[in-house]
Order: sequence, then C-alpha cells, then structure tokens
Amino acid sequence: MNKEINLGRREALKAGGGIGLMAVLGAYGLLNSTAAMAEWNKAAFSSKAMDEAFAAMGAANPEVNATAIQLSVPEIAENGAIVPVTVSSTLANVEQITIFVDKNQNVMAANFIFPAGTESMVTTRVKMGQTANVVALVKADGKFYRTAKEVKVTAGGCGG
Amino acid sequence: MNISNVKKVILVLSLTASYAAVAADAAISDSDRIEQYREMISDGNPADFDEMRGEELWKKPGGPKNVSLEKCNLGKGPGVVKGAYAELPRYFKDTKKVQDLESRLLTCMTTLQGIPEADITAKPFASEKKASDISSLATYVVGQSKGIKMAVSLKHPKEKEAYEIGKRIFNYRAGPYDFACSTCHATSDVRIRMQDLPNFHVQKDAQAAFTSWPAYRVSQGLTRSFQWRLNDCFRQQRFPEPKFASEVTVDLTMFLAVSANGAEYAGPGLKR
Amino acid sequence: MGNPMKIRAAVKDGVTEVKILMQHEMETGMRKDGDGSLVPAWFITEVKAQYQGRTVLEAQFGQSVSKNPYLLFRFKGGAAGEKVTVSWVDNKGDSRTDEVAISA
Amino acid sequence: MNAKQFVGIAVTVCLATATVSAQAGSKEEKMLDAKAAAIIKSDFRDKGIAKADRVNQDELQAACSKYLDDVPVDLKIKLEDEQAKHIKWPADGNLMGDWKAGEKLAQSGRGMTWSDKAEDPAGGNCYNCHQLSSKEIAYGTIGPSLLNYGKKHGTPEKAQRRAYGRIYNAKAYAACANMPRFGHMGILSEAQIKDLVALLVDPESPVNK
Repeated sequence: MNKEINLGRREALKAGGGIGLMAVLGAYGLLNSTAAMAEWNKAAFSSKAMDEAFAAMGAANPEVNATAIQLSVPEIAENGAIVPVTVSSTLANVEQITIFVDKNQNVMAANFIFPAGTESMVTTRVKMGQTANVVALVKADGKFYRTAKEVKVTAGGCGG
Repeated sequence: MNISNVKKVILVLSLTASYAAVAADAAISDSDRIEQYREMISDGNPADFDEMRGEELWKKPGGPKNVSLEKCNLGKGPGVVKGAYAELPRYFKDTKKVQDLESRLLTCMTTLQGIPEADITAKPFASEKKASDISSLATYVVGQSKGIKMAVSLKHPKEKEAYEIGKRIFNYRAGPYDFACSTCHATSDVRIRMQDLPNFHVQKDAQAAFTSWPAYRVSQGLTRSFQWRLNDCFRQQRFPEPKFASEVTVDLTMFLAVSANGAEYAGPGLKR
Repeated sequence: MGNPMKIRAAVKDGVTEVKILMQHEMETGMRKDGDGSLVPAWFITEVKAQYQGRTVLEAQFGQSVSKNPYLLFRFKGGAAGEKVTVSWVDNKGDSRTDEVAISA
Repeated sequence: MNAKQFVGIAVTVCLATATVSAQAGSKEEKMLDAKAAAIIKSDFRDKGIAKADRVNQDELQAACSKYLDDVPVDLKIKLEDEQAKHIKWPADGNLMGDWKAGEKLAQSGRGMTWSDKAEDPAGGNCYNCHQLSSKEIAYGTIGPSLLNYGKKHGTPEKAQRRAYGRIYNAKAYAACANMPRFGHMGILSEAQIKDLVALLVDPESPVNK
C-alpha cells in the first residue's frame, strides 16, 4: 500500500521535473488533435438557473428517473468546498453525464463524455455555497434523464 | 470488533443502501452522517502534493551552505526518515532539548543548511499566497511513518519533564474566555458545532486525533502542520500566539503524542 | 506549465479504474482575497484521459469543481504496464499532461 | 454507563497510574508547576488584539486550573460569591432585547481572537456549545441544549434574570463552568446580552418555537 503511493509520487515527480516542455506540447497535442473533442459550452457553464442550463445543454425538460440514475452524495457536507459526487447509470448507451448545483451562482459544475467501452459512472468533487440540490443529468441513446438530491452544508466549529 | 469498526460497517452498508432507506433510519445520527462524508472524501488527499514538495526540498541542496537535509538526524540517525515521526517528540543530545518534528527541522535547516532561524520562523505556516518549506518538509517526514506504531519515549528525564509540563499547559485556563485545552478536550462524546471533539484523556480519542495530523484542511485549501494545529487551537482559545517551535508547543505536543502511543500513524490526514 | 497530477490506474477483472488528483486553484472569480479585491476566475476547463491513444474520458469543468479536482472512472480493457495519459487545460491557456503505467 | 464510557474510564485510569509518578504537592510537583508557569510566561507573544498578558490568570482561572475544575466546596462558594458581586444589571431594569439580533449573535463564532479586529463586532459563539433551534443542525453539545428555555424557567421575569446573569457571568453560578464570562470580561455589551436573553426567553424566537 505504502509502496504504491511512493511509486506514484516518484513518477509524478519525474513528470514534474524533467520533461516540462514535452508535457506542454503533449497537452496541446492531446487536447487539440482529436476533432471529436466537445467544445466548452459557455452558455451552459454560465447559466444562472437550472432551466437555462438544461436548455443550453439541449435537454429541455429531461425525464426524472431516480432508479436508472444512481446519484451518491453525502447527506451532510462538513465543508461546502469539497462535496463528493458519484453518478452512475444503468441506462444503455450512456453518452454524457452532467453535474449541477442548483443554488450555485453558475449552476453547471462539470460535464463528462463517455466513449464506448467506458463504464457509465464518474466520481468528482464540487463546491457548494450553501445547502442545495445536486442534480445529475444523463444522456443515453440521445435522450435526457435527471435526478437530484439535497446536500446540507453546515457551519463548522474549530474542527479536527 | 470494536465500536468504531461496527460504525464503519454500518456506514459502508448505508453508503451502498438506497438513500431513502438511510434517511428513514432514525438510528443514523448526524455524527454518523459526518463520518459518512469523511469516508467519501478519504481517497484523493491533496496533502500528497505537499508531501511531494517536501520530498524534493529534503533531497535538494539548499540554503547558504547549499546542502540537502539528507544528513538531518530526526532521532533515528542521520538521514533516517522512515518511522522517525512515530517517535517524536524526543530528547536530542546535540541540542540538549526535547524537540518535536518542526523544531528539529528548524535545527537541521539552520545548522546544516545555514538558513538564519528568523527567516524560517517569521512565516512558518503556509498561506494562500506562499507555501512554507518547513511545513512541506514536515508533511514529507510524517508520510514516511504511515502505518508505523506511535512509540514516543518517556525514558529520558527531560522527556518525562516535557510530558508533565505539557499536561499542565493542557489544563491551563486563561484569556478572556477562560479556556484551557481541557475545556473542550477532556470530556467524551461532545462536539463543537457539528464536529466531534476528541477527549485526550481517552486513549482511543487521543490516538485518532493525533495520528491524523498534519492534514489537508479543506476549508483553507492548504496542508497544515502540527505546529499550525496547536497555533490555531490557541487562537480559538483566545490566547496570544505561541512562538513557533517554542517549548510551550513542544511540551504540549509531547503530552498529546504520548497519549496516542500504540496507534498506527495514519497521516497526513484530510480534514473539513 | 501546471503542476503535476497524481494518477493511479489499476486493472482488475478486465476493467481499469483510474483515479486522478489534479493540482489547481479552481478560482471561481467570485471570491475576495484578504485585501477585499476579487480574485480572478482561474479554473481547469477541459480534461481528457487516453489509453493507448484512444480517448476513454472527456470532461469539461466549470467554476464549481473543487480546488485540486478529483476524478474516478473505469474503462473496459487495460493491461499492467500499459499507459494512461491525462491532460488538462485551464481558462488561462495553461496545461498539463501526465501519464501513469497501469498496475495489476 | 455504556461500553464506550467504560473503556474510556478504564483507559484513563491506566494512563493515570502509568504516567503520574510525582506525588501531588510534592517538591517535584511544585518544581514542575513553576517550570510550566515560566514557560507559559515566556513562550506567548502579542499578536493583533491578543496581547501576551492574556496568559496571566485571575484568581478564578488559577484555582480552576490548579484543581482541574474541581475546586474544594468552600473555595467554590467563595469564588462564586466574588463573581456574583460584579454582575452589572441593566440600570433601566429591562433585560429583554431583540431575539433576531440575538440569533445572529448566537450563530457568530467571531471575536477576541488575534485574527479578529478590535472594531469588528464580537459574536456570542452560542451554537458552538448549545442547541438553540430545532432547525439548526450544526450545534455543539459542550453545554446543555437550550431548546424551550423560556418555557422551562418559570415566569418570564425569572427566566430573563436567570439568562442575563448566566450570560453575564456563568462563573457566579458554577465557579469552573466551561462557559466564558461574556459580560464580566467585556466580550459582549449590555445590549448584546439583552438580545441573547430575548433569544432565550421570547416566545417567538426559534428557541421556544
């Protein structure tokens, strides 16, 4: 266990030290070579309300489906700066999963695109300014579905 | 299986069970929900980056003398980092003092590398704008004790004395709020706001608390050292500021570290 | 150039699980610093993970993704020793690429 | 007694027997007390509004530290009487302020730290230790729950007086209480304490809803 972590660290360090220029070029190449790379959806990411964001994602009135989408969030977040979110789906042909926080100033947090062969699940962490709903939007076979769960963001004492 | 393990099993079950079932279960307390949150963020600790930074600093020549810290003796011989933190604080013959990790790093940085002490102690803690070398070094060193049992010695008379003085500091009430460490940390099963408070008179609590620092603090986006932990406790206690790596901090650390003996060191941690 | 990521990739029963921790401030552009002035928005906008030259995950981030972003996902295939490469770019045009060998 | 408490006590006893070898009141103990006092004096420094002299104890703090908050009963009574003497009751006889302002104060944990500014309004820190509303889940348990305070302490006049006195100086009622002396130490103003009294006693406040 410990050994694995150390190996990981050393590799990351190597990458950080020696091959700076290559890394920059590499990133440029990777992110620009493939024509299929979806564009950063400015309209969706700057939406202030859920309806607006759904529309910008081409998903007006997505069907509510809490069984085919599994949204895992903590009931209480000790700190709104890190709220873990896992979304997975049992729907066939999931192409895209999008995560929103309905009371954040910009409601859309992240969008994930799943090529064939990648499992329909992702875990990430989002910021929440206050108690709010985390909303998951799933696109499968060209159709949109959504579900939501509330996360309570609490005020802390000195803590830990 | 002890109580906390049972709790963990319940939590894992509740994580996999449906949300509705969990919400309906009145047996799940808010403390359990907080524990569930901590469990969910436990993988992927940004303290790893501070560890990496510290390792580089440890191995890279630096200071006016342009030498690395690889000859620094943290108590287990020059250059031995593995397991060193699990035995700190300890008495050091060369300085004739009991030292915690950060005061020992300070000794190495000043003597081996020739860095003026004031350059280090002026800003010993990381801030949003600037990382702290001594703090990153500490994060690296503690990471090398992960999984090793805490075994802080009280054999040397000076170690014993530091422990005894530390205990007195722990119970010392002063300031506008009349607070001592013991005001919040000598009773079991109480919390401040939503956070459970460790009772340092209970070994299990003391072990869990001590072995999870240093830690990445989510609220600050920074990895925090044990000296910082004490510094911020005193701030919230409404005390004046303890001088960095001073005897008051080392002796208090000694008292807390000894009460955590026997537990596997588990840091760097990840905290709210 | 951005700071290094920490990437772990492990294959089990024909499925590779990838965990990524990126180093990035992820400033929302709405936060004030100590002096009361607004800290400009600075955040990763795009992430791409590739395995043997094939894209296995694409992501776009907004300002609401946490500081030091974390990702976990799984794809079918992968063998010990093969490489997973992850890249990101941020809204200032900064970027970073790191790769890791899949462990068994 | 539950299993957890039992383990706790057992461990505490073990620690106590293993580590405390010096006899209370012995020469060695006195030397350690003196060394601890000297270290505390020398190792703290001014920062912001928190000046180094804050480590100097008053009589009550010294007694509570010395006896680990369990002072002999005659000393306890003496200390409490002394504290009670200095409670300053409002000259106008009115103890009630605005519960809404009180709730804001109760939520705020600010005040008196070296990162607070002298001119910034101090908070009451109440939720750190007490439950005061059934709506706020982030409350501490160091102090008792104060839910329904107004209904539990007799006539409004009695409840107000009880609340004012305890917020002003909790040590007048229990010498080594954990609670700060908000009025006595100048942490909160008379008007602020009245707002907190209203929070506790006003039938419209979340405490009594």
